[in-house]
Amino acid sequence: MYKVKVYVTLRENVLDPQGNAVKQSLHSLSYREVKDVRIGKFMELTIEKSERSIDELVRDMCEKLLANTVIEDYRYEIEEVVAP
Amino acid sequence: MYKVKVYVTLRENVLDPQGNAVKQSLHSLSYREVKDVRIGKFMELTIEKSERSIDELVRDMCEKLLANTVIEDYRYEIEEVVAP
Amino acid sequence: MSLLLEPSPTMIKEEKLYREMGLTDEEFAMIETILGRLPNYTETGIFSVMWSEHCSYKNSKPVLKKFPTEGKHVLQGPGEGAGIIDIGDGLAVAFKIESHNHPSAIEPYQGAATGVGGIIRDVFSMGARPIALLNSLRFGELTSPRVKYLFERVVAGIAGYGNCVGIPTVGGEVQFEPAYEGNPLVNAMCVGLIRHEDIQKGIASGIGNTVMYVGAKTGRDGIHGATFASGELTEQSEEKRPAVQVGDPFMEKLLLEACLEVIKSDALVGMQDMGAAGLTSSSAEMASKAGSGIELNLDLVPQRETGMTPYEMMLSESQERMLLVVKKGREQEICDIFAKYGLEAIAIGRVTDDQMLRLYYRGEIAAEIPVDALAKDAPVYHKPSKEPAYVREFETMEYVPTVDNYEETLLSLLAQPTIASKEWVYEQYDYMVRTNTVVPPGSDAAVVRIRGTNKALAMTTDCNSRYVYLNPETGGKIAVAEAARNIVCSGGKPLAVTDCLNFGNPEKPEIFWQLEKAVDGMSEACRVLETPVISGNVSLYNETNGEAIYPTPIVGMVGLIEDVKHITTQSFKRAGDLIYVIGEASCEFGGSELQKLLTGRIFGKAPTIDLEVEAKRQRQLLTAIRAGVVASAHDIAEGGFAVALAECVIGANGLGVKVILDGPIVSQLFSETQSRFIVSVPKEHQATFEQLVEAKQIGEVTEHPTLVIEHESGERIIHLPVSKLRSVWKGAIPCLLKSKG
Amino acid sequence: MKFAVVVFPGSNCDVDMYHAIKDELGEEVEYVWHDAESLDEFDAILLPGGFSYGDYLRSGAIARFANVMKAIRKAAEEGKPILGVCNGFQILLEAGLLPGAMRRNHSLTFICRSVALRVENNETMFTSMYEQGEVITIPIAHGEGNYYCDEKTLNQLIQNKQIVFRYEGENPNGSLEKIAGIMNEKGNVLGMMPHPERAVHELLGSTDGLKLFQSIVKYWREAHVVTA
Ligand SMILES: Nc1ncnc2c1ncn2[C@@H]1O[C@H](COP(=O)(O)OP(=O)(O)O)[C@@H](O)[C@H]1O
Ligand SMILES: [Mg+2]
Repeated sequence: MYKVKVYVTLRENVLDPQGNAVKQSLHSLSYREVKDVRIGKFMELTIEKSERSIDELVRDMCEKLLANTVIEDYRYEIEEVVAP
Repeated sequence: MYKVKVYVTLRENVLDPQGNAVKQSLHSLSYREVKDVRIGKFMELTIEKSERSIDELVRDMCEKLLANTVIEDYRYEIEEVVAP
Repeated sequence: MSLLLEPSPTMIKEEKLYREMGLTDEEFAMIETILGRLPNYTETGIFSVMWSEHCSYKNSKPVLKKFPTEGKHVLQGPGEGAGIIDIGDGLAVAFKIESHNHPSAIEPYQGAATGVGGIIRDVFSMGARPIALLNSLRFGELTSPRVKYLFERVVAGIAGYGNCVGIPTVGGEVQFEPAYEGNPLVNAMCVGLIRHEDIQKGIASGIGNTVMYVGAKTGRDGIHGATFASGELTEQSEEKRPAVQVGDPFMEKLLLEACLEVIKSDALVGMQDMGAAGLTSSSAEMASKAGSGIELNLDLVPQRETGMTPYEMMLSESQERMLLVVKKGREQEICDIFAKYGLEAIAIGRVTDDQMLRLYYRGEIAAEIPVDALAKDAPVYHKPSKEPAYVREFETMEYVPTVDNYEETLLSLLAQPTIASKEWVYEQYDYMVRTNTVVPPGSDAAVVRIRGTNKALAMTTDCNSRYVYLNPETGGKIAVAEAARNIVCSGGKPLAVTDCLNFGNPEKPEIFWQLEKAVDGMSEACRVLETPVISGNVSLYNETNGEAIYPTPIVGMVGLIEDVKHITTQSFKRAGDLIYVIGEASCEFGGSELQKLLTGRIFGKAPTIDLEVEAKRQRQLLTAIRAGVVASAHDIAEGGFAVALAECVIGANGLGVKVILDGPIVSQLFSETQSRFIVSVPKEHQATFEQLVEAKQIGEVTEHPTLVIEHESGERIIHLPVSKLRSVWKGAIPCLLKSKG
Repeated sequence: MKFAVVVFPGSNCDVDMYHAIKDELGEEVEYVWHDAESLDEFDAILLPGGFSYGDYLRSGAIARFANVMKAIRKAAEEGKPILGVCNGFQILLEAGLLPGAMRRNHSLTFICRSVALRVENNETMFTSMYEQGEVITIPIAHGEGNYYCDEKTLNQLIQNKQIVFRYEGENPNGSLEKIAGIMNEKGNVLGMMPHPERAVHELLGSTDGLKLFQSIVKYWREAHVVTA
């Protein structure tokens, strides 16, 4: 069994209206120290072992579904765990 | 300067409609190995040093705005970086 | 990216770098002549976007001239953000349609969302309050995962943007056809309401006046979007692709409210949104229209990213930005209004008297170009035109379908995604916000009331591109006529047209011919039906790997309902009402749903149309509606009489219908002969109705929820429970989306 | 009686709410900007739908910090009727004036349609004009109306009759226990996803929302007759 963590972030040059709004709001809450906020997705997947290589599997899923590679980048971490 | 990463996830006992939908789509794409998907938020903040303790600051922001603690948990990582 | 890395003027010329930006050798030579020197990199970029088809209409201008654009109610014809038409009481309607096809093919959610954002800005930049949105969509067959993805994400993008800004999306159309597989169409239309005195133009007049920038900061997104939209999609498009623009509907909402407040201030001289080619087109066009010049200090332009060059700033297509010209000395008043909405208006330049666009960057002149060369005097081409061989061939074909089982055929037709209910789509749109939507999506035209008056507006978008493909001229006529039919069925008098001409590559003579002929047909219909064209948009180069889409001139139409009492919908209302059909069916199946269903393809002759007959029937029907003798009205379109009748009864709560037909059954049921309507009339109005309208009574609305069609001969043709019709019709699209494949 | 319609940046049903009160109910109503200090002059406060601050991050999350929220808290303590519809409900949840939270609709899409609602409690200042158990037709229009709270809270809601409206028939968004609207323990703060202000005129297809506003007026009149 694997626990996989996928981080999906907006590409650098892509506008992030959410991040902007949160930054504005933090400022008005007087957290003026905050210089930048970017908001992305964090996914936790539980995946069973199979013949397919887990690394390939996850990359495949990211490219096909989990990330929109036109505007997003992704990275992931794989951890093998003992099935509960 | 700090780079702070905040992970906001739905509490374990809260049903995650988005995670469910992604799991379904992964299955229909024949990634049958996927047993569970949970989707949360991943935020990257750039924060300037100030008199306030960075740890307190981030916790504060999470409690107040970044997470809704009625249904979400959060955790964060703080990394000090040299301003570019 | 530093300036130093930019190619020098001589390099641009010698290595023909301008070609990559879409300029031809001849065009580059023209630029050299205009400037009397070689253009630098920024200037080359500016010319290339302004001379792209998207901004200059260089290939379509001669064709667009054919449209009738005048009429006694027209307050503003084509040329501004949106056209405007008078509706009395000091009120007017502003509307326009625009395409966002290429961006939507690359990133469907954001492409569609920013398309909606752009058209909203076009309307409020005129000073009008946007009151409704519509959209016209085309995709490949709803079977491949890619098409499903595009369809789902485009709809989500339209919803995401329009709902957030708080403008109801009240109508539109969706069709599925293999011709759009690689090149979907996403056209968005916005309708706005304005008082005559608030009409605002995008002009930069008054020497010394201040040029101000408001809205989102400029980033590197969408650089060269206009040029990108003026080329075909190929496998390499992925790489050439500019950074995708992301919409920020919240920013748009703030801009919208603030700009509508600014309009009321006499400190404002002119306003235009930064659409395609952003800062470049807005500044050059505003100056060119006023016969003035504009000077901008690019260091003052709000920037989202660091180290942006003049080239990047001028060509950026970042969304949600507006350019204003403000009376000198009164900038603060404008700033104050924007500040209320948390927005900053920033002075970035001034109006000059020398008809030049002059850009300063870090104390130096970064570009200096005569504004007219960019706008008014951009090159215009008369492309060669040639009738495609297939058109001749189709004209000679006779196609007579045979049908074994009428009931099954009707059910199959109702399940065709092009005919099936679009509820899956419009339930994602907030079609009620602002509580003026009186007829929501699902009837012929949507109706939006005008608060404070008894009036309402009917609106629709239409185009059956199969007919246009078979015969562009006839298809063009039908597109306009169908839109008008939908307006009339809702109780409205058609006022005017906005159009979006979606075609293939105009450099191919066959494509150019389609464009010309379609516009000929549309123009004639607009003349006969007295609906001038007051705005529009052209989207050419809709091809994937050399294959063009069906020629698709979308018609957006708005009509005036004089009194909300006249509002009519397509659903039957009461058992016992008499059913009439206006118009006779003949055997016309070229391009029909039945043909597609039975043969899997489209060929033969398009249905014919006689515009005088069309106009007469529309007049009669509208007169009867206004006389209060019509309970429901529906036009007969795709799928023919049987489908239209089913639609009338599906929406009628618990009612049924029984009609008796004569003549050849297949034609009676499924032919797509034009200019026909199904009308229901309360018995007590029978005499008046028959006096006003030439129509044939064919049956009655019944209490039993079944659809019964019989033949004069006594033959029972169709006998189906309405619940069955409804479930097939409503379930088709969700079912296709869920099915694997 | 004087109503306030609170306008946040991004509110877009403010106009609907305003006209429902003014044109259909015939009562006094004013817009109040999100930075207002006081709501003392108003007898009832309406938080309209829309997308305050774009609903970025979470719906209602940013709006709850608006300056006017202090005045809204005060009004809540004073027992004035406060009605949050759609985004207004979401804001009340985020602000902690009502318990629970919203998730995305189980379909993950925005849903706009008319739905059937059952009046679960007609002994409130918002629903006294309805029959107990009456089924009414009111439109919904939201992407995040999937209500959630923990079991303890749910039990409290049930025990105290704080569940005011439930969806009747199909559950459109996956909401816990088909909850469509809840109120606070005191009974003066109501949050609901459906839009009563969109069902106030024949032309709009339903007038079932009108009684909700009429109930508020009735409550206020009675309270004033007593104190007068
Ligand atoms: N993309 C869309 N957005 C909103 N409404 C739509 C869309 N597509 C179709 N509709 C609505 O569905 C109904 C049926 O559409 P359609 O079959 O194209 O009607 P018609 O043939 O009368 O033009 C209309 O009310 C139309 O406005
Ligand atoms: Mg129609």
